[in-house]
Amino acid sequence: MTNPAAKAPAWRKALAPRAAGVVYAFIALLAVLTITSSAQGRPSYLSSVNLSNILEQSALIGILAIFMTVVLISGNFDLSVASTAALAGTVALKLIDGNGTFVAVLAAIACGALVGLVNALLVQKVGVNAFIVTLGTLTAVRGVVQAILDGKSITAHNTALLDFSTGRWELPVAVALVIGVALIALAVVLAVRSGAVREKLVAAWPLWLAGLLVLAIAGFRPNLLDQAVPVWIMIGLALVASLVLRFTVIGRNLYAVGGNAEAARLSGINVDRYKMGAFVLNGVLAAVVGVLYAGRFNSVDPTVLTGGELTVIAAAVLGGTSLFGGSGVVVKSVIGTLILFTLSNGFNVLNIGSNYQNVVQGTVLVAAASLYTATSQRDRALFRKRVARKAPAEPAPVLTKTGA
Amino acid sequence: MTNPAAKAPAWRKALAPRAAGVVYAFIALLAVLTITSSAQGRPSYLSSVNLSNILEQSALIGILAIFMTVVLISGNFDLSVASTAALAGTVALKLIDGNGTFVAVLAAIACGALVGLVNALLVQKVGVNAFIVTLGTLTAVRGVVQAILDGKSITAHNTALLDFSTGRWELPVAVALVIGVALIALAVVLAVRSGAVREKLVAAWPLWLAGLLVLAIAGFRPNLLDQAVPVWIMIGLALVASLVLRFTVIGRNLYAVGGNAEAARLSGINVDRYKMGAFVLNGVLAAVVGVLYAGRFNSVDPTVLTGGELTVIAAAVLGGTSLFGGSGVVVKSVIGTLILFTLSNGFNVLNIGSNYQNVVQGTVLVAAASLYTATSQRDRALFRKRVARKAPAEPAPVLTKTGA
Amino acid sequence: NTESSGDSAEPPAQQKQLTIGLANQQESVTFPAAISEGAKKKAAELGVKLVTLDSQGDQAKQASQVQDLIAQKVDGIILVPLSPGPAQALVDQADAAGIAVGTAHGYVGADRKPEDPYSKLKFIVTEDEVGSGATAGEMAVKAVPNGGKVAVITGAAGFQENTTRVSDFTKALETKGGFTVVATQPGNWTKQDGQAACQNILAANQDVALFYAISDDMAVGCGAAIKAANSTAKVIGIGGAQVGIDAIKDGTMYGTVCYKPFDEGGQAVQQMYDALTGKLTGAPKTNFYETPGVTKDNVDSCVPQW
Amino acid sequence: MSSDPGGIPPILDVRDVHKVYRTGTHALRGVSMRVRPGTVHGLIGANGAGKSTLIKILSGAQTVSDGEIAWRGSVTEWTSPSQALADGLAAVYQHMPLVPSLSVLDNVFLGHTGSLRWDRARRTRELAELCDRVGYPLDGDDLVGDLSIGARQMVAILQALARGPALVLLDEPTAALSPSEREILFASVRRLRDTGTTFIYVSHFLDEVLDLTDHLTVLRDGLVVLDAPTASTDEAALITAIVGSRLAAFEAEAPVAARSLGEVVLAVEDLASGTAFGPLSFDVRAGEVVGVAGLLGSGRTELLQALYGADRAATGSVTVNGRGRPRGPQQAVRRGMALVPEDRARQGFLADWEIWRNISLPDLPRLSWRRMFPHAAREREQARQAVDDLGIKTQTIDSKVGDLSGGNAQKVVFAKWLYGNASIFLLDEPTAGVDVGAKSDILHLIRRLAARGAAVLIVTSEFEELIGSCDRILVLRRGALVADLASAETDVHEVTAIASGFGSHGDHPLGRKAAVS
Ligand SMILES: Nc1ncnc2c1ncn2[C@@H]1O[C@H](COP(=O)(O)OP(=O)(O)OP(=O)(O)O)[C@@H](O)[C@H]1O
Ligand SMILES: Nc1ncnc2c1ncn2[C@@H]1O[C@H](COP(=O)(O)OP(=O)(O)OP(=O)(O)O)[C@@H](O)[C@H]1O
Ligand SMILES: O[C@@H]1[C@@H](O)[C@H](O)OC[C@H]1O
Ligand SMILES: [Mg+2]
Ligand SMILES: [Mg+2]
Repeated sequence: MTNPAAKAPAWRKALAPRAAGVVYAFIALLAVLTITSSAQGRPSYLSSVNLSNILEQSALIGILAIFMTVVLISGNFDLSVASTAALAGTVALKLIDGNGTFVAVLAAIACGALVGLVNALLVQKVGVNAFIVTLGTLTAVRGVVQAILDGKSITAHNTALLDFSTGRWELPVAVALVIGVALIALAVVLAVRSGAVREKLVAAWPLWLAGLLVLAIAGFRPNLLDQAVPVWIMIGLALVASLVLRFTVIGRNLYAVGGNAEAARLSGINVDRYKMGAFVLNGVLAAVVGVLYAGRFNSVDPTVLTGGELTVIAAAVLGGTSLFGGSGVVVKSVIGTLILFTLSNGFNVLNIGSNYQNVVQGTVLVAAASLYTATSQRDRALFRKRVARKAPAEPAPVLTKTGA
Repeated sequence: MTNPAAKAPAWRKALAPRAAGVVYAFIALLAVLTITSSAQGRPSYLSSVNLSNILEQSALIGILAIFMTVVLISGNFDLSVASTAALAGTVALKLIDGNGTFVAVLAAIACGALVGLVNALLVQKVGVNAFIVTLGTLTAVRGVVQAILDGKSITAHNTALLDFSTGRWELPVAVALVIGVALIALAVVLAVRSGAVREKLVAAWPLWLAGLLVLAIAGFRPNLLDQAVPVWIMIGLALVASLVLRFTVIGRNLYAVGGNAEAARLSGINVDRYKMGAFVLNGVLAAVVGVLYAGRFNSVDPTVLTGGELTVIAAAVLGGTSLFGGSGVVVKSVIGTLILFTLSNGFNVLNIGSNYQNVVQGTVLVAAASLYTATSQRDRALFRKRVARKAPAEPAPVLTKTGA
Repeated sequence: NTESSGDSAEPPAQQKQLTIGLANQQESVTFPAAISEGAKKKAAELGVKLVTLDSQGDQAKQASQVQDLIAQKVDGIILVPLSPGPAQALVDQADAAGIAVGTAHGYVGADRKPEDPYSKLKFIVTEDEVGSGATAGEMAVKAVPNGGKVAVITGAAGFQENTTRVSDFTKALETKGGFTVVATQPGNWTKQDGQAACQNILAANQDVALFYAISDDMAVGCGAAIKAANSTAKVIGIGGAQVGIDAIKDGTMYGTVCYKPFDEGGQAVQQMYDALTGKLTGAPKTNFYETPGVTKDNVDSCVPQW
Repeated sequence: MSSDPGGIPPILDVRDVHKVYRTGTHALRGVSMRVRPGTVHGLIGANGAGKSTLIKILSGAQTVSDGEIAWRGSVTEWTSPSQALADGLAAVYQHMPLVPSLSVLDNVFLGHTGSLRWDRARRTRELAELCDRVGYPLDGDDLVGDLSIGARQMVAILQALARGPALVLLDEPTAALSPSEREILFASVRRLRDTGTTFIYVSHFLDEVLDLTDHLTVLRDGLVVLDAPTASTDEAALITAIVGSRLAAFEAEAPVAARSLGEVVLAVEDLASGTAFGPLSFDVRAGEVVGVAGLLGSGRTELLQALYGADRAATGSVTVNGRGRPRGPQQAVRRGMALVPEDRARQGFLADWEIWRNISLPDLPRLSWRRMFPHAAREREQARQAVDDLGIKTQTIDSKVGDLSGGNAQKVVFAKWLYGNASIFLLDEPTAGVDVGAKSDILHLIRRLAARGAAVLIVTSEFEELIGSCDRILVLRRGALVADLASAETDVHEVTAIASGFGSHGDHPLGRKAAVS
C-alpha cells in the first residue's frame, strides 16, 4: 500500500517550505535589509556588530520562545511568562543586597517554579482553561510585582547579576574549528556507516551545514564568536531542548501528549506529568530570563516586560508551532524570534519612521506566514502530482478469502 | 440497559454549574461586594446608579465580546478588534467635520469590514493561522492609526457622535411591564401547549425569570430603565445574536462549522462562508464600537483601546466559550464582561489600593473559572456515584449454552 | 486607590473638610506614581481628603473613574489626563456637575496648546514639554560644540511627547548649525529598548556624536550601548529621574532636564485648594514649574523625585 | 456460567462487572467471563451491547462501577492504561486513538519505557521486523494523519503487538480492513496464539468469529446471554443470541430481483485525481445499486470524495442528474448527492451534538420554517424515526453521538441522509462496525432507496455483502477500473482475484466505459 519508491527523500521534506518556511522567511528578510541598506550607502547590514546586536536583543525573548514552544507542544498555552519574569527579576534585586546572589537567584527561580506549578495545577488538576488560568496569573503576578515595587523602580548595589548578564564570552577560534570539523565528520561517519552514503549525506544536511557555518564564522567572522552571555545561554538551551525533544523518549511523549492526549494516555503515558512539567519548566525559565533581564541594568520597575507574552507566542507561532499542540520545533521558534528582532533592528538601521513601523511589522508578520503557508500548499499539490507519475507499487501478495 | 430515571431533566442540566457557572460567579461576586460595601457603611452597592455605571462601563467591551464569541464559535480567533475599533473611531472623527456624520460612520464601518475581510481571506483562503494573521492586523492597523494621528489626539467639532453615544434612553415603565408580562405569558403558553406543564415550565426558566426580572426592575428600580445608548445597543445586539445563534439555520451551521469543519463541509455547509462571515461581522461590529468609543469623548488618540482584545477574549472565555470552536453562548460572554467590570467597579467603590487590584483581579478571574469547573466536575462525580448505587440490573433473558 | 490623608492635620479655618479626587494615569509607571505621592503629602499638610484613582492607562477607565468621583460629589478633581482630546469630555462632565477641575502633567483639548488652558479648567500644572526640548537642545549644542550627527530616541509610537519634546530640540540644533539628525527611532520608554535602538543606530552610523533620548530610562540604556560600542557619543535625556541623575554622576549621561513629579502633584493640590477656598480665581492659567537643564556641573541641583 | 474443560485456570477472570457511565447509561450489568490462556476468546453482541466498554475496562481505560477482575489469579484494579500495559495487556481500541501529527514509527512505539534515549535506528529495525512477521509493510516515516483509515487500523494493531503482550484486546479490528489485511491479521493472531498469547476478539463478522475463536461470549444489553466454546455453536444460534427478539425481522433475503432501471443519473468520464485513481469512466442509473470493490488503498474513498466535489484536485467530467461536476460538497448536496464518509469521527458527526441535531444537519432548511428557523419538533421527530428505522441503541435522541457505541454512531451518520431529497447515495463503508441485525436493516434500506429510484454507490470491503446487495460491481485496482461485473454473474472469488490483480480482467484495465448489463 505504501509506496517507498514514490516517496520524496527525507531531506527534501525537511527543506520544503512547509518544514523550513521560517528559515526562508528569515533569509529573505535579511536579504531585503542587506540590499536596502547597501543601496542607501550604509555600512554592511551583515556586519559582525549588527548581527551580534540582533542576537543580543533577541536572546531573552528567544529563551522564552523555546520553552513557550515546549508548552505549546504539550497542548497548553501560557500567557503568564512576562509577568513571571518580572516577578523573578524583582525578587532577585530585592534580595541580592541583603542575602547575596545565591539566595536571590534561588528565590527568584523558586517564584518562577511556583507560578508554573500554580498554572499546572489549575489547568491539569482543576481543569480550567489554560487561557483563563494564565491570563489570571499574568494579572495577579503583575499585581504582586506592583505591590512589591509600589510605583518605584529599584536598583541593586551588588553587581553580580549585572556582571553576569552583560558579560561576554568568546568561543576560542580553535574550539570553533574543532566543533565545525567534528560536526562535518559526524555527518560523514553516520552516512558511511549506514551504507547509502550519498542519500544519507544529503539527509544529514543540518549537521554538516551547521558544521560549515561554524567553520565559516571561525574563518571569516571570528568576531561573531564573541557574544553576550544571554546569547550563549539561548544557544545552549535551544540545543539542549532540541536534543531532548528529538532524541529522547521524553520528547516523543511530549509531542504525543499534545497531539492526542487520549491516545497518549491509552499508551500508558502519564499525560498530567508531561503537561504539568512543561508549565513548571516554563515558569523556571521565565524566572531565569527575569533575572537576566533585571541584571542587564541591575534595575527593575513595575512595568518591566509588560506585554512580552504576545511577542513570545508570536515568535513561536511564526516558527510554525501549532497552537493546538503536538507540533513545534524550538529552533524554528528561535528563528521566529530572530525575525521579529531583525525587523526592529532593520527599522533602526534604515531609520523608518516610528509611525510606520507597526504597519510594516504587521504586514511582514502576515506576509512571512502567508508566504510559507501558500508555498507549502502548492508544494503539497505538486508533490502529489509527482508521486502520481511514479510507477505503481507491485501487487500485494494475494490472499484469497472465501466467505464462510 | 437504558435507565431513564437516572437522567437529569433538561432544566437541571441548564442550571448545573457547568452550564450556568458564569451566572453563579457573577451573583456571588455581586453578593460579596454588596455585603462588603454595606459592612463598610457605604451606600448600597446595588443602587440604580452603581448598577447603571457598571452597565455603561461594560457596554462597549460587551458588544465586542458578543461578536468575539461568534468568531470563537466558528472556530477562529481575532486579536485585531481593538485596533480595528481604534481605526474606525479615528476615521470617523477625521471625516465627520468635513463630510458629515453619515459619510464618516459609513467610512468607519467600511474600514472595519475591510479589516475583517482581510483577516477572513488570509485565514480561510490562504490558510494562515488565525493567531498570526490577527496579531499581524492588530499591529498593522494600530500602525495605520498612529500614522494617521501622528502622535496627536484629535477632537471633532460636529457633536453628532458625542450626542449619540453619550445619550440616554429610557424604556417607559409601561412598556417594561408589558414585556415582563409577555415573557411570562409566553413561558406559560409554551408549557401549556406542550402538555407536560410542570416540566416545561421549569424548563422555560430563562423566559419567565427574565420576565420577572423585567417586572421587578419596572416595579422597584424604574431608574434602571434609563440607560446609556451603548447599553441598549449591547442588550439589543446580545438579544439578536442569541436569537440568531439559537433559532436559525445560520446559527446552527455556525456551531457545526466550529465543532467539526470537515463534517459540516461534507454535510453541504459552506464552511468558508460562515467562518469568513464571522470575521467580517466582527470587523464591522468592532468598527461600530470604535465609533461609539470615539463618540464618547468626541476624540481619539493613538493609544485608544490598546490591549482591549485580551479583555474581550477573557470575557468570552470566562463566559465559557471554547477557544477550540463549536461552543459558546453570547449572553454568557456578556455576563463574563460584566464580571470583569464589576470587579474594577468594586475596587473603586471599596477603595482597594491600586497596587493590589491586579492581584485581586487575577485571583478572582481564576477563582471564578475554577469554581465552576470544579463544581461541575464534582457534580458529575457525585451524580455518578448516586446512579451506581441504584438501578439494579433487571434480569434479561439469558441463553446460557454449555459446551458439548 | 484612595488614601485619606489629613485626619491628623489640623483642619484649617474651614467648616467642612474638602475632598479632592486625583484621577491618575497609571501608578505602575514611576512618574505618575510620584505625582500621587506628592499630592498625598500636600493634601495631608492642607488637611484635605484626597481620593486617588488609577486608570491603569485605560482611557475608558479614566472616564468611569471621573464619573465615580462626580458621583461621590468630591469638591474638586485633579485630572492627570491620558490624552488631551478625550480628557476634554471628562472636564465637561465635571464642570456640568459643578465640580472644579484642574490638570497635572498634561492639559485638555486636542487642538490646544498647554499655554492656552481650556476655559472650564481652574488651572494646569505641567511641564513645559516644548521648552524642555529647547533646554535639551541648548545642552546638546554645548555638549557637541562642533556639531555632528545626532540621533533621537523617542518613546513608544503614539505618544505626544515624541513631537513636543523633539521639535524645539531640533530647532536649537538648526539654529546652531552643523548638526544632522540621522535617525529618529522609538525606544518605547524602557532602558532595554533604548539600548537596542542605540545599538542598532550605532551599527549603521558609527560616528553619531550625540543621542537625545526623550526619557532618562532610554538615555541610560543608550549609554550602555554607547559604552559597549566604544563610541564617544554623548547622551542627553529628559526627566531627572534617579537613574538619570546617577548616570550623569558616573558620566554615562551628559545631561538631562529636571522634572519634578512629586512637586507637581503637591502644586496641583495646592492650586485646587486655592481654587476651592477662593484664593485662585479668574481665567485659568498654566503653571509650568521650573524644568532646568542638568549636567555634571549642577547635578546636585536636581533632587530626583522618581 | 462457563465450563472449564481441562480445569486450566483462566488467565483473566471477569466477575460480575458493572459499568455506569456519567450519562447514566448502565452499559454493563453484571458481566462474568473467564478467558483461558492461549486462546482466542470472542466477544460479540449487538451495537451498544457493551463490548467496547468491557474492553476499555480490561485495558484500564475505564474503571468498573462494581465487580472485580482477576488477572493471572489475583484481583487487580487498574486505574490507568499504563498499569494494564505493565501487566501485559494491550488493546486495539475501536476508535483507534493514534497521534495524527506523529509518524507511524512514533505511534507504534508510543509509551514504551525502558531507555530514555529515543533510539530511532533501533525502533526502525524493530518496526521492520514486526512488519515482516505480520506480513504487512508500513513506512515508519509516514505521518499517521496522512494514512487511510485501513492503514491506521494496521498501525494500531502493530502498536499493540509491539509490546509483546500476554493478552491482546482487539475491538473490531477488521471493521476498516479489506480481505487481504484481514487474512494478514488472522494469520498473526493464530501464530501468536499458538505461541501462548491470549486474545479477546470483538467483531460483528460471525464468519470470522466462528473461524478464529476458541470460545465465545455474547453480550446483550450489558448482560452475558451466551457463553460457550465456539465449536458448540453455529451462526444461527449466535444470531439468536445477538439480536434476540429482533430475530423475526432478520431474514436472509434473496438476491436482488431484476428491476427496471431508470435514466443515467451519474455519468463519469475520465475522472482522475492525483495518485489516488483514474482516469476512469462509468455510469450509474436511477434505481441501480453499484458496488465498488477493491483492496485497501485502491482509491475507492478518493473516488467517492471526487464525485462529491470534495476533492479540488480531481479532473475529468461528472454529470449529476443532468448537471455538471459539483464544485464542492455544497453543490453536490444541492444536486441531490449524499455522502456517508468512511471516517465517521472525523468527517461524519459532531461528537458533542445530540443525535437529533446531527441527523438534521444536512437537511436543516427543509425542516425549518421559511428554510431559516429550525423546527425542533420536526427535527426530533425525524431523529426518532431514524432511531426506530435503524435500531439505534440509545436512551434518548438527546444523547451525544460521541457517547454512542461505534456502530450506533455509524447508524447516525447514515441516518443523516435518509430523509432528505438525496437521490444519489455515495456510501463509503456504510456498514462498518454495524451489528448483524442492523447490517441487514441497512441493506434493506438501501434496496428500498433504490426501489424508490435512488442511485446508490457502495464502497465496502465485504465483497460478499456487495454481491448480495448490488446490481453491478466495479472493481478498482490501484486506482484503475479493472472490471465491471454484473453481480448475478460473479462470485466472491472472482471479485477478490480481480481486485488483487490475478483475475482474468487483471491485465486489461477498462479505460473506457464498460457496458451496463
Ligand atoms: N463514554 C461514554 N459515555 C456514555 N455512554 C457511553 C460511553 N461509551 C459508551 N456508552 C454507552 O454504553 C453502551 C455500550 O456501549 P459500547 O461502546 O460498550 O457498545 P459496543 O458493544 O462496543 O457497541 P458497538 O458494536 O456499536 O461498538 C451504549 O449504550 C453506549 O451508548
Ligand atoms: N490524506 C492523504 N494523503 C496522501 N495520500 C493519501 C491520503 N489519503 C489517501 N491517500 C492515498 O490515496 C490512495 C487511495 O486511498 P483511498 O483511501 O481512496 O483508498 P480506499 O480504496 O478507499 O482504501 P481504504 O479501504 O483504506 O479506505 C492510497 O494510496 C492512499 O495511501
Ligand atoms: O517621562 C515619560 C512621561 O512623561 C510619560 O507620560 O510617560 C512615560 C514617561 O517615561
Ligand atoms: Mg464497540
Ligand atoms: Mg476507503
